[in-house]
Amino acid sequence: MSTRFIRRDLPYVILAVFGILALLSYYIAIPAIETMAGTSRTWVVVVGAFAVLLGAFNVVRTHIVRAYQKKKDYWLSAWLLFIYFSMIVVGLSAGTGSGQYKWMYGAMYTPLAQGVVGTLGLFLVSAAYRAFKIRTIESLVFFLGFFLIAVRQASIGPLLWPGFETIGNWVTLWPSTGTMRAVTIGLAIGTVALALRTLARYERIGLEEGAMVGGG
Amino acid sequence: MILFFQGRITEFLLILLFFAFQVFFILQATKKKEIGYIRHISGLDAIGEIVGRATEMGKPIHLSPGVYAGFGPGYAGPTVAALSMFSHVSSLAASKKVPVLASVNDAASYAAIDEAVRVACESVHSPECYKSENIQYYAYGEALLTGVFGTMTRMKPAGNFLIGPFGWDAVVQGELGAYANAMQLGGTDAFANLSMLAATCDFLLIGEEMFAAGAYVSKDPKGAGALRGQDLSKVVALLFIIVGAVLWLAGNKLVFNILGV
Amino acid sequence: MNIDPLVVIGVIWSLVILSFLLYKENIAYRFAEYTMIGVAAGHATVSAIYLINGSNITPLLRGNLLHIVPLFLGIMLLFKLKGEYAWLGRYGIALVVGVGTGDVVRSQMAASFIRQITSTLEIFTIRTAEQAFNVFVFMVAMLSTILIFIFTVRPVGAAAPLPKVQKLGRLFVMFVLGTIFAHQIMSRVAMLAGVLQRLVALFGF
Amino acid sequence: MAASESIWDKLGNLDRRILFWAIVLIIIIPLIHPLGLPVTVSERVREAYNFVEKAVKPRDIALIDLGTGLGPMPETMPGLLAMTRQLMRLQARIVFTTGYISPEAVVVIETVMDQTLRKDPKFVYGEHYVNFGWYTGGGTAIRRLASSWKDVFTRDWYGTPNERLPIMKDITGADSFRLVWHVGPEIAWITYWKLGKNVPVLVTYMALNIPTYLPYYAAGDIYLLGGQRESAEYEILVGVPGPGVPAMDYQSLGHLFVLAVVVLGNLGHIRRKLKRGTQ
Repeated sequence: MSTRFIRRDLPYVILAVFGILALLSYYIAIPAIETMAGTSRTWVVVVGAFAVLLGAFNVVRTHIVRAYQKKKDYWLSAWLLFIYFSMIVVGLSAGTGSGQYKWMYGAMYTPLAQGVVGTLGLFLVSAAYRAFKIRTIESLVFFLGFFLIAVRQASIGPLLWPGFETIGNWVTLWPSTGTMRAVTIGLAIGTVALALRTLARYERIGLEEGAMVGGG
Repeated sequence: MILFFQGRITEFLLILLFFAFQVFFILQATKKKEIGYIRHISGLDAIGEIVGRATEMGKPIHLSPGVYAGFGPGYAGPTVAALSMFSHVSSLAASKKVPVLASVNDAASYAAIDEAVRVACESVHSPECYKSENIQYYAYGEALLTGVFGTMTRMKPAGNFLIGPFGWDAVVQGELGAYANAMQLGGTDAFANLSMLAATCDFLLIGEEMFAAGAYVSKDPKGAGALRGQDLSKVVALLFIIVGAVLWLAGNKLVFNILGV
Repeated sequence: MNIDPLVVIGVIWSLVILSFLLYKENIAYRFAEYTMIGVAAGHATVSAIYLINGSNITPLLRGNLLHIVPLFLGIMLLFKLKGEYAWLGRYGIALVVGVGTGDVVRSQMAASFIRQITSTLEIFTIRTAEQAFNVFVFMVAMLSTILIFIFTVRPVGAAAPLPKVQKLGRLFVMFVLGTIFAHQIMSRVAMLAGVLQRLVALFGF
Repeated sequence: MAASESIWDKLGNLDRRILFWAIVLIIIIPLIHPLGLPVTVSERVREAYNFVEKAVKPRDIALIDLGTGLGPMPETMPGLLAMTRQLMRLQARIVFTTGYISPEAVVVIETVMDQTLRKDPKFVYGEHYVNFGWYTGGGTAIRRLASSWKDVFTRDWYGTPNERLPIMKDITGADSFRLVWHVGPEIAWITYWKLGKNVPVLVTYMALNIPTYLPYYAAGDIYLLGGQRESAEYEILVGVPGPGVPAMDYQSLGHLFVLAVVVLGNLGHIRRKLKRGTQ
C-alpha cells in the first residue's frame, strides 16, 4: 500500500463503507447489515468523545502558550486553565453528580449561559432596526410579512381588530406552508444529492490532500 | 418482498434514481468537458468577493457552522454542506494568504473543519492561513457565542461565513458580524434561523442553494453535471406532485399509494 | 430575607454578559468569557472521559474486542494536535462523517421528501370554493418556490418565463422570512425577560 | 427645515445601545407592575388540549422529552407545567427524558418534578413517574428508543436499574406509550415515533419554530403549542395559574416596540425618498 492510498484514499473508503452501511440498514432487511450499522453508530459516539478531548486539548494548548508568552490578557488565560483543571479534578475525583461539581457548574456555566441567551432579545431589536429598510420590492414584501405576524403575535393586535388573528393564521397556514414545503423538498433533494456525492467522492469535504478534486 | 422493509421500497428506489441522475450527468459532463448553463447564484458568487475584500484589507475571514453543527441525522445535511463550503472557501483563502478563523461547538464538526482548513492551507503551502488556535472548539452553544463575541470584537474579520445548521445563535452571530463590519454570507436549512440570517447578512443562500455550493463554486464540468442531476430530481418531485394532484382530484390515489410502498 | 448566594452570583454573571451590549466590550466581560470557555471545556472533557470509560474501555476490558476499533480511531484523532501526524486523524473523521452522511439520506427522504409530497396531495380533498382558493394559493407559492431551485435550465423557448417565476418564488420566500422574523420576537423577548426577571426578583418585587 | 431633517436622520441612525436600554425598560416595567392585558385561547391550543383529555386514560404512559437546554424555558415552561398537571389529573404515568446536546436539561426536568409531581404524595417515583435523564445520539437514539427502550436506558438518571422500577414492567418501546410530548426541535420523534410507530406526538417549542413545525401540523402529524403565548393559553385551559399568563404583558409591549423600531429605522430613508419625489 502506498502512502498515497493510506493518506488519501483509505479515509474515503472508510467514509463510503460506513456511510453506505448506515444508509442500507434502513432499507434492506438483512440482520447482519443492521447489526453492523448499529455497531458503527456506537463507534461514532466514542470517536466523538475523543474529538471532544481533541478540541479541549487544543483550547488548553492555546491558552498555555498565551499564558507562557505573557501575551495581552495572559492572566485571563491562566484563569481559564485554572478553571478547566479544577473542573477536571473535581469531576474525576468527586464525580459529576457531586455537590461541589454541581456548584461549580451552577455558579459559573448556568448563569453565564442564561446571560448569553438573554442577549438574543437585544440582538433581535438591533437586527429589526437595521434589516427592514424598505428599498426594493423584495424588502417591501419582507416587511409586509413581518408586519402581519408581529401585529398578530402581540395579543393587543387581535383585540384591536380580530381580523389580524384570521389573516395571520391564514398566511402562516397556506402561502407560508406552501413556500416552506417547496424549500423543504428542495433541501431534501439537495441534501440527498450532496450526501450521495460525498459517499461517491464527487464532493470535496476537506479530507483530501495535495491536488484538489475540484477547482476552487 | 422480504429483503426490503415494508413501506420503504419507493424511497429506496428514489434514492437509487437520484444517485443515477447524479452519476449519469457527472460522467456525461466530464466526457464532453463543457460546462452547461448555470443560473447565477448571487450568494455563491459573493464568496470570491468576500475573500477578495479580506485580502485587500489584510484581515482574516471567519467560518461558523452554527450551534447545531453535528453529524446526527437531523443536522448532518447542513453540516456536510458547511464542510464542503468551508473546504472551498479556505482553499480560496489559502491561495490569497488570508488567515482563516472558525468557531465550532460540536467536537466532530470541529475536527472535520480543522482538517478541511489545514488541508486547504497546506496544499498551497500557505502556513499563515491555518493556525490551530484559530480553529476553536467551544463545547457548548453558549460558550461558542461568548467566544464569537470576543473573536468578532478583537479580530474584526473582514468576511463571515455563516453556513450550516444554525439555531437560536443565528441572530447573535449575524449581528456580531455586522457590528464588526464583516461582509457576510449566510445560509441554513431551518427557515426560522434563515430569517435572522436574511436580516443580518449581506448575501443569502436560500434552501438548496447552500447544497449546490461545492458543485457551483468549482466551475468544472463535474459540478455542472451534479447540478443538472439535482435539477432532474426536482422535476421528478414536480411530476409526483402534479400528476398526483390531478389523479387525486379525479378520485385516484395511485401516486399517494406508490409513495407509501 | 434569605438570599441564595447562587442567585446573586447568577444575576451578577448575567449582567456582566449583558454589559457587553448595554455598555461596551470590557474587562469584566472578558473575564466572564474566559470563565465560560474554561468551564465548558472542562465539563466536556469530564463527560467525554466518563463516556469513553463507560461505553468503550469497560466493555473492552470485559473482553468485547470489537471496541478496540473506535478506541484506536479515537486515539489517532488526537494526533491532530501534532502537525506532521495530523493526517492520522482523518480515519476517525471519515467514520463520523460517513455514518452521519448515510443516516441523513434516509431521514431526509422519509420526512422531507416523501412525507412532504404525500401531505401536499392530501390537501387536494377540496369541498368548498374557499378550500379551492386556499389550495390554489398554496400551489402557486409552492411551485414558484420549487422553480427557484432549477439551476441549469437556460430560459429560452418554453422555459422563457422561468426567471419571472423564480422572481415570484423569491418574493414568496422573502414574505415568509418576514413572517418568521416576526414569529421570533416572542422567543427572544422571552429569553431576555428570563434574565431580567431574576434581576427583578432579587430586588424583591 | 435643516434641523428637522437631521432629527429624522438621527432617528434612522440611532446608537444601538439606546434601543437596548429601551427594550430592557419595556420588559422590566410590567415585571414590577403587572398590567393584566387580556389573553384569548386559539384553536390550535384547544385542539391539543382536547386531544389529551380524550386520549389519555388512567395508567396510560406519557413520555415527556426535552430537546432543549435552559434557554427556551421562559417560553416553554408554562406549557410544560400545565401539561404535567393535566396528565396528573388524568392519572397518567409520566416518563421524562432529554436528548439535548448537554445534560443541562435534566435541571429542567428536576424543576418540573419539584413543582408538580413531588408535591403530590399520590404520585410515587418509579411507579407513577420516572426520570431517565440524558441520552446522547439525538435522532439515532430516538429511533433505538422506539424499538427497544432498554437499548438506550438500562437505569434511570439516579442509577436505579430498570428491574427495580415498577413502571418499567410496562415499557418496552414506542408501543408502550400513549403519547409523546416533545419540547424541542427534534423531528426524529415525528419520523420514528409518529410515522414509524404511530404514537401521537405533541410538540411545544419556541414561537419561532411554529413555521418549521406547521407543515407537520397541517399534515396532521403533530399537535402543536408554539411559544409563550400558546403556552399561556394552555395554562388557562388547564386552569392552574402559572408563570405564563402574566408574561403576556411584556410580550405585547415588546412586539409593539419592535414594530416601532422598524418604523424608526425607515423614517429617515422614507422621508428622503418622499422629498426626492416632490422635487
